[in-house]
Amino acid sequence: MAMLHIIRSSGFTSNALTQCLNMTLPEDTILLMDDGCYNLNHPMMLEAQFKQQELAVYYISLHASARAQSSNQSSFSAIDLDDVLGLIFKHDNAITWS
Amino acid sequence: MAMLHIIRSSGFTSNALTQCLNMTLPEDTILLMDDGCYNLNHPMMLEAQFKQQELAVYYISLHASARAQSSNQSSFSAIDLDDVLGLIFKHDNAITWS
Amino acid sequence: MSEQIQTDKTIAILNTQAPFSSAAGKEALDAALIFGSFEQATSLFFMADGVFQVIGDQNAESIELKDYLKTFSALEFYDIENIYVCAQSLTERNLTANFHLDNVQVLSNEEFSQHLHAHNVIYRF
Amino acid sequence: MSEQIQTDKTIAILNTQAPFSSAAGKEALDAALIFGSFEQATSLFFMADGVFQVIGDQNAESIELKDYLKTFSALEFYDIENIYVCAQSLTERNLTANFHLDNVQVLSNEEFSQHLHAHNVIYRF
Amino acid sequence: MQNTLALVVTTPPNSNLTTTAINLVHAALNNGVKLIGVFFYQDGVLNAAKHLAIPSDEFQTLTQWQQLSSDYNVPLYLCITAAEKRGLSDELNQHELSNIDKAFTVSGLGELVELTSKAERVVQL
Amino acid sequence: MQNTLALVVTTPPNSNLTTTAINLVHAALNNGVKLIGVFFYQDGVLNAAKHLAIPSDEFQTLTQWQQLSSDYNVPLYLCITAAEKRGLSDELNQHELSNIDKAFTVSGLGELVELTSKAERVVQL
Repeated sequence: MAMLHIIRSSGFTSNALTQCLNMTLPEDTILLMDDGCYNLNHPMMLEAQFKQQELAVYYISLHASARAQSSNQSSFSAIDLDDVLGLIFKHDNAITWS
Repeated sequence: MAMLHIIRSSGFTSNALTQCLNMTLPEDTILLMDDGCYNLNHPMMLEAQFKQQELAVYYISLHASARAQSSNQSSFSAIDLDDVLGLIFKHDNAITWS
Repeated sequence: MSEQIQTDKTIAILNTQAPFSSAAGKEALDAALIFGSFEQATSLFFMADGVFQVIGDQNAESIELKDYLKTFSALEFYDIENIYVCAQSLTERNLTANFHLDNVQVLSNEEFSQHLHAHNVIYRF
Repeated sequence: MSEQIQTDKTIAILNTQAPFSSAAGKEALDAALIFGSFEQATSLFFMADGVFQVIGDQNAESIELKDYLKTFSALEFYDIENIYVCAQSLTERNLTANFHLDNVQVLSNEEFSQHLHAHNVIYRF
Repeated sequence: MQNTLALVVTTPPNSNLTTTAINLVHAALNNGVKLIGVFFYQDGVLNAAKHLAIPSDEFQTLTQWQQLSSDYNVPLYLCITAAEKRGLSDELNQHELSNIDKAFTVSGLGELVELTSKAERVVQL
Repeated sequence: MQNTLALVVTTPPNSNLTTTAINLVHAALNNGVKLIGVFFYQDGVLNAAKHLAIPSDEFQTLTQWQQLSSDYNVPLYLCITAAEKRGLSDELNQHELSNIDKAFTVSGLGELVELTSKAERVVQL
């Protein structure tokens, strides 16, 4: 089943990003929310995307800009909370990595 | 000034162990307390001790055994809370890495 | 509220924290037991520092903590039989497969992930 | 309690957490300002995710948060002039030396550690 | 058919993570998703604390939950076991003495089982 | 001359980290160290919650603090700003309505400045 991984913490402080990336399968989606947006330029995020090109990565635009974070990865998509609801129902299940 | 570093969290989950080891100077002391005892066998702890042989490392015996943790490093000393008071006053200052 | 909830959902309780310093492990187990008592198909997963919850020879009472780890034995009573532990997390922590509960299945990262994906709802603690 | 506390102690407030998701940054700043108002020699340190507190172009209000980062400007008023940022933490996070406060000193790991060691009391947030 | 969603909130009221949860509730309401309930567990139970004193120029978490309950009939379920371990109590002599806000329904973990079973999707925040 | 110590407690009452803090206080008393005060800040303020309901077979954090205050005259200072953001209040009409236990002295951060200045050593737990 395709899983939505909601990351809400910084991978520089917490192990949750590593845990998440150990669990992703190709059809899964990663959503960076809140402090999860600090991972936009985390080496592990970039490596994960490089290794699993099919892995979709989204981030909440407002949460990233509030933190002065941005991405130059064209494959990372900026979305809003309305879009998150679409993602929740499009996927079979979800894990929140806080 | 000689500093006492009190580590109370697992370096496998939190970045605090890394932060601490980035800040230690040779005359400092590391004290593993509570979940800090999970670091007894953490590769970074072993490496730090190997690199800075002068660095003193203590751990609360009761906190380690409660967690089924032990060390085979002869240079890591098991102590109790009474000994901690001695360490607090022997050092000039302290940081708690929770 | 009835003890007869009609559902074919599978529930995963994913443990990622060590047992003593936070309430997470106990609150995860409380949730698992309630799901079990309502006859929901529930599985327990342990990864990262969560594996410290299942290793043997711990002694919570020596640090003045009520030993909630003993409550794990109630899982069997509620037919919660799927208990999965991540092998990589054990290895990283220099831990052997010495557990205080029975029926533990140690899985590779891939197997662990696939089992997790097979559940409808995942609560992470 | 008097505003004239006799002491020659130096106080370090060490920030290690990002600004918005926990109260830590704000409570650290509250403490720093009180120490300053009692004319205690106080320094601010930022390392690890704490460096996210000092970078420029943040917009707390856009996520419905009162911008406590603006309160940093009060530090000057209390003669808190030592503001140290860890260079390695900036580099690891792909951040440039673009700060929302003045007088920031970016230090190498070694210098940062030595300054920290020179304080009598260190509170970590 | 209308999509149904349940949320589990585990973050305290003074965190911006809770603001995000509230905003996601609004997004659900605006997008025709039926929110069948919000369950407060772990540190999330502190959201039900009646006497929260947050400065008037900061985000009023409690007011927001109250409005979601009164204006949009979003059911708010408080896990009383988790709440009692964090200083909340509904067993005080009179209703006026309770420190739980009345927008919240005092519940047990059984309510989480119900919500999990009934909602098409569950998200933990 | 007697060594003097001040402690800053930042961990909540349902954490074993707080048990360690209490045990360190006892160790200080047993070793002739003068504990000039314990300051409760950040999530540590929850230790002062009067209505904590912890099962009788679990560690009674509040009872322990009360005894340290009554039997050993250890001063317990509560940071009221941090407390009010976490649901505690001393501004209720009558003393009986307050949800702060009376073993704790309601204080501001100025008390932390005093303790920091007076104690030979300060430890944050």
